[in-house]
Amino acid sequence: MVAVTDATVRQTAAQRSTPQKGRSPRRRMLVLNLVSVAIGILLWWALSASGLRLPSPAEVAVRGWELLVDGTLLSDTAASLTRVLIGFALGTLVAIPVGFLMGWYAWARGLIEPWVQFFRTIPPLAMIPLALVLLGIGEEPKIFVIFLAAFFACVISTFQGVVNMDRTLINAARVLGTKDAGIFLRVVVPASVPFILVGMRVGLGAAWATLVAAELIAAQAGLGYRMQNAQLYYDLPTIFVGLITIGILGLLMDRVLLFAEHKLTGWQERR
Amino acid sequence: MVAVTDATVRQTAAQRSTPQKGRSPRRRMLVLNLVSVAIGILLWWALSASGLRLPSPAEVAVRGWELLVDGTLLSDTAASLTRVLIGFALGTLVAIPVGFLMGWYAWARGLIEPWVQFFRTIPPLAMIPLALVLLGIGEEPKIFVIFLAAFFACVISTFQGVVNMDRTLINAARVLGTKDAGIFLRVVVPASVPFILVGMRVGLGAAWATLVAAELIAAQAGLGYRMQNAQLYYDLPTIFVGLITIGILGLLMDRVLLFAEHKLTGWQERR
Amino acid sequence: MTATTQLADARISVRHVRKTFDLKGEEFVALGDVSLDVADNEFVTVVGPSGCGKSTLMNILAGLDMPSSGEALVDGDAVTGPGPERGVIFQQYALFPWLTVRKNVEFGLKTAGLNAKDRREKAEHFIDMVGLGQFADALPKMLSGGMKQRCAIARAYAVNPSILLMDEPFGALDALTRVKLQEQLLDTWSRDKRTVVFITHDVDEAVYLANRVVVMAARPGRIFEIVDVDLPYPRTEEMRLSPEFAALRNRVWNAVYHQNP
Amino acid sequence: MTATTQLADARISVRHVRKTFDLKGEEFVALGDVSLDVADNEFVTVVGPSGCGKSTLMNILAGLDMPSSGEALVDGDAVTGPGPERGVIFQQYALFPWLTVRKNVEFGLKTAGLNAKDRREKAEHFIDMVGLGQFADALPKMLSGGMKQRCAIARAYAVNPSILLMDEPFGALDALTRVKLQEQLLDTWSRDKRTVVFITHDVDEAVYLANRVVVMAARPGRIFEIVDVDLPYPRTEEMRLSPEFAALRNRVWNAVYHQNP
Amino acid sequence: ATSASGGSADAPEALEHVRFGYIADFNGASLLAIADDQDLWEKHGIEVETPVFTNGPLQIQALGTNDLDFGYIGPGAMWLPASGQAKVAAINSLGNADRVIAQAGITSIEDLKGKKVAVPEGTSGDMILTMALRSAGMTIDDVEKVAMDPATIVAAFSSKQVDAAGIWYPLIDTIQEQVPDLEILAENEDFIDDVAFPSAFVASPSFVEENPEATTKVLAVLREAMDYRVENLDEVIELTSKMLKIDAAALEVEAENAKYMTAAEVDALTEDGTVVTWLTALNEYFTTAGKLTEPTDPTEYYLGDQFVEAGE
Ligand SMILES: Nc1ncnc2c1ncn2[C@@H]1O[C@H](COP(=O)(O)OP(=O)(O)OP(=O)(O)O)[C@@H](O)[C@H]1O
Ligand SMILES: Nc1ncnc2c1ncn2[C@@H]1O[C@H](COP(=O)(O)OP(=O)(O)OP(=O)(O)O)[C@@H](O)[C@H]1O
Ligand SMILES: [Mg+2]
Ligand SMILES: [Mg+2]
Repeated sequence: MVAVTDATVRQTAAQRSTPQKGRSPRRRMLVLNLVSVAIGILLWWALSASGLRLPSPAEVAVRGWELLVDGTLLSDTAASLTRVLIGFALGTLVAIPVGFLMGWYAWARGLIEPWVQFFRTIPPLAMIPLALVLLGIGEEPKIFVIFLAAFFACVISTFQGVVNMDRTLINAARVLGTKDAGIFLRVVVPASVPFILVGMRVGLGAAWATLVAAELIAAQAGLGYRMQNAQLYYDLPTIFVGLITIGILGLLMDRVLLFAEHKLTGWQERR
Repeated sequence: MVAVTDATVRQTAAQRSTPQKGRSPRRRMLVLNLVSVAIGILLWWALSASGLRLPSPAEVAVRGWELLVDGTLLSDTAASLTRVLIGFALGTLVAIPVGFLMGWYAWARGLIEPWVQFFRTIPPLAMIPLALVLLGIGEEPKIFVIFLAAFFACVISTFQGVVNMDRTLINAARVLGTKDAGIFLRVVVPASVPFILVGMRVGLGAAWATLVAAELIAAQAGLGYRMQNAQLYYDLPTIFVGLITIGILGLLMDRVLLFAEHKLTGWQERR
Repeated sequence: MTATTQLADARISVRHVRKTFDLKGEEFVALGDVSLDVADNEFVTVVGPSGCGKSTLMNILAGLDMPSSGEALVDGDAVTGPGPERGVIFQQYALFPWLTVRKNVEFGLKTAGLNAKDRREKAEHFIDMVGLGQFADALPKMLSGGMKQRCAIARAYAVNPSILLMDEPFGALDALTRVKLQEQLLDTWSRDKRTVVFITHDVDEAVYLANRVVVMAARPGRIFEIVDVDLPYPRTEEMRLSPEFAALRNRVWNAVYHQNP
Repeated sequence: MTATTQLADARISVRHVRKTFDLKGEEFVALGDVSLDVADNEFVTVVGPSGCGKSTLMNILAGLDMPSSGEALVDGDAVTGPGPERGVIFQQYALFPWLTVRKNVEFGLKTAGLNAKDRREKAEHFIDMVGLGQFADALPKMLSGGMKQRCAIARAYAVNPSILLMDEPFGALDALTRVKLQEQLLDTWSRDKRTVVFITHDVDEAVYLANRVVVMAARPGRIFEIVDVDLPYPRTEEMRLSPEFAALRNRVWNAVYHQNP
Repeated sequence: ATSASGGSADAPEALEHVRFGYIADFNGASLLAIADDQDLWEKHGIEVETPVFTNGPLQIQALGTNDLDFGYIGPGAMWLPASGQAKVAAINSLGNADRVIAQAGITSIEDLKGKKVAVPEGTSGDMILTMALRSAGMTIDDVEKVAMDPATIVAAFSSKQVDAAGIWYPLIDTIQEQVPDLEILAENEDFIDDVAFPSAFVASPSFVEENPEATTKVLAVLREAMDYRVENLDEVIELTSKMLKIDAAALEVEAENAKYMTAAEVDALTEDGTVVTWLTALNEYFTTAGKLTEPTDPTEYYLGDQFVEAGE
């Protein structure tokens, strides 16, 4: 334990003082990531070889290649990605001001909170009939279901971020003459960024995880739809291609968020 | 805006200096909550009366009463609550140390993060066959699916909490001779409580929301099972009874968490 | 013992202010019946033992906290919140950690509606004034304690408030920098006709700067004595060595020293 | 100009330490080739302009930051992390906000493995020593600035480290409290044979407490001059008024004052 | 979907817009694949939009909210039209794919007593299990019923977590790869006299009422495609496989396990009342199973006359 701690100290020191060495820990991280992924794939291979009814990585790769070549994978990915991106973006965009309202004004909290709490425990699967009744079978209900998932994850975080804010910073802004709107935009939002980003990251996961449910609603294409379809024939390789694609897309989007976080919270002293 | 700001100041002052008046804002909050719920129910009633294919509150109440009287509602609630509680408790219990490991040790982060990121984007629905093959058709796979949902929501938050920690507090503990284990338990955990609680609250929502998926796995009773069953027969009132029961249970559990938070983060200067 | 002065044309007046806190269930009296008037363009320094309620009093004047009873008036109106005419320097700096030194100093200017160019010019001026020119683009976490404090000073000065409420503003500064900033403060104060309430632990500083030194006592927090400083402005380094100065310093010293037996 | 002293039996030695930071892409030299030895049971005070690298040097001694080049040794071993023999008081207090004053002071004692009763007794002692008895169960947010600082002092004292690294520990205290704590510190220092490195902005304080006063200069952070204080211990209030004291104070003053033209 | 331009000689007037839902399996999609391939929609003056769904009830719901005009359901969802929520526009096929399967060693329905039997509720798998149990003088309460969705049953049966299941081809094929020695305890043909397992096209009641002509045109398309399917089954499998991007082999298994009729055959069955008998039998089943309380008379929701008419 001590050795590790010391290593951390040294690393911090090195990072701070010699920027050209800054890349080395990142490369080390990448190596660790790759090692971890390799171990995972090996484990999967072993499991599938050991008689568990799983398709082997090779089978999945072949199926993935087929789907890629005939264009299905690309069009599915495009369809799903569009839905997730729109739903997620809307969800967070709405969640941030709503979370702020809840954290800042007692009346807003009193009015909104019961409904936020209530609806976020409702499974997306159960929302489908309602979404269909209200929004038909186009893109809207699908995006709506994803929107809800992202919204609820993010609104709680933002709210908590606002509630946990350091009061002295708000006071500092107030004595500089700043009014509520300015305090929200210029103090509360930046100070809550770590919380908001937790919300966005969790919300992003939720958005992807909801995709399958969303694409139950008369989707013409999409990864969730493809997986569901494959389930009709128990086509496990296709299901795995879907899962892995979703996983990778989720991972990439998460990296983008992490990068944004790094840019946005560089001001923090952090490990 | 100014008026509200002033009101906040006054309230803060009043709360601080005269504890006996502290109950009044809480009662005000309760009133607001009730007003909000009443508005919601009215809206629902109006919607259902206006020809949208929704059951009216009265129909749902009647159905709820029937289910309550014949014992179904109670046994379903008991079954579901047990699953959610166990899954959620396990999920957070595991998430906190794992999140800490990821935030604290670069190697752990490198190894664990890809998998956390990957699996949390995978819809619980897709996990079911795997859960079943690995864990059979008893309670275990259901709890496992709920566990995963709670775990992934919570692990990201804890991780973020650790990463965002104020370094000076860690330094303070280190110069007092505290080693990694002590720093984790006595500094990182308390300092990350706001983040961990966000994770728990989001995780609780996720756990309930996953219930329907979990109870796809050969459930004999449970709110999710009942709703699924009702969906087959398009029995909207029963679905609504299920949704409302889940919503209320989720709300109650959330209140418990909020209360815990209040106790645990009273040290913070907060709004 | 409570010392009260009532001025007709007071810019700030504190009337029988009492402030209590809930300390683990018990009522803790942070301020017990404090009354004080500060005239326009007056420079008042406040000294007193740690925990005697100096910061509490300043928070009330700033409009960030409300008295439990009594009232604080600024220009005759009861204080209900912060106002742009009152600039505050907090004991804990309270810089916005996500903004650079420059952006921190520009913060209030932006609120005031200045355009980017004017903001930048003005910020530049005050950043140079506190000697942070080289660090204009640094984030607070990259600054030393004293540099943070100077950044907070520049931020408060930049909005040009007619009342300055300063809570140990030079506490983390070395002697040289401190003297420089004292001179600058006196300079602007006399030129721009400011009203200043200045909390400090340095008795020398308190006497050197003030028209009046308010000596507070603890348990309960109250005004123990008010020492008028009859030295003329501008004050000089020679004055610091004068016997009048020594006498005043001793008076304040004794007031602080001997209140707690 | 670099002043170097090499002691044979140094408890702390700093050898050609250089520390640079990345300041918006440019390399900023916070410490450029600093060397210093501190003997066992020596009391060294450090003064210097704001931002000259005093806290940076202390972080390196504490093992919380690593020099970019050169090394820091404690008892002959290179410092690679914090150690229980070194107690640190931070410039920003760094209290655990979720713990009461008592629990904060007990923190290090718990790590050291003391049982609840011993912890409580010891904590009680140091809390009383810094005058926070009434606030033992208060949370940090309920304390004034000076009270927080005193709590941090009690916490560091409680673990009884043989080396004390103190960064402006009395900066937020009023004159009276400050003098009391100075006396207590000198007292334990001479009785328990501690080694102390003490950063301050108060030249009086620096001279009054120290065996040697290290005067640092900025840009780059370096040791400008080391002033030996040949006054005997115990130091008394009379000594403060002696001409020797005045001469030393002036020497330190001039070193700080005239380094930056 | 077919493009709106290039209307055929039969339909010089504006094309009727129809939204036709389907499920992406052979039974659900083959007629649409044919219609598309043969340009039948345009020929009959219809511009069609074909959203795909994953189950029947969701389509019925979409019919109800006016987001869909036609849809496709399996026999398990036939109680929905019977409860007045949709019209049955045409019979598509007779399912013959359902089986009650059991792990090796369980050789009769009677052996199922007290055993774990997996079943996707509200599907034809559920139906065949109920019929099988009834034929052995048992009820669902005599076994330990575990409700699961179809894909989960594959996993559960393959990993021997359950003793038996009411399920269908091609899923049984997948199971058989893992459990080659599984027993088949019952199949659709066993109950041919009592009940049939028809899949059907359903229509929104309001659409049928307001657009009788369009309805007739759609039925005409279906009729033509039905005839084509019977004659060119292999080719249709290829067409469907291309449309659904599903392996032709799997579709073939499905096609083998269903009975497809020409329009004329359906006409005959309609006119002699057989179709209504099937639907009545299903209603009885749903009533005893507790899904229906007051079933509507099939003549009220089966548009047999219009179907026959469309061929004239
Ligand atoms: N939120 C609070 N809850 C309880 N007590 C408080 C609170 N805030 C301040 N106090 C108490 O009020 C008293 C006055 O505090 P204040 O900060 O005004 O002191 P101060 O004169 O500024 O001291 P210092 O010179 O140390 O900064 C202190 O004893 C403090 O413990
Ligand atoms: N993380 C950092 N990034 C960039 N520069 C830094 C960082 N930390 C410290 N510095 C710089 O190093 C210099 C020395 O800082 P340090 O805190 O040691 O000063 P100090 O002597 O303690 O000053 P003070 O008396 O004001 O506390 C300062 O100019 C500061 O800006
Ligand atoms: Mg104070
Ligand atoms: Mg410092």
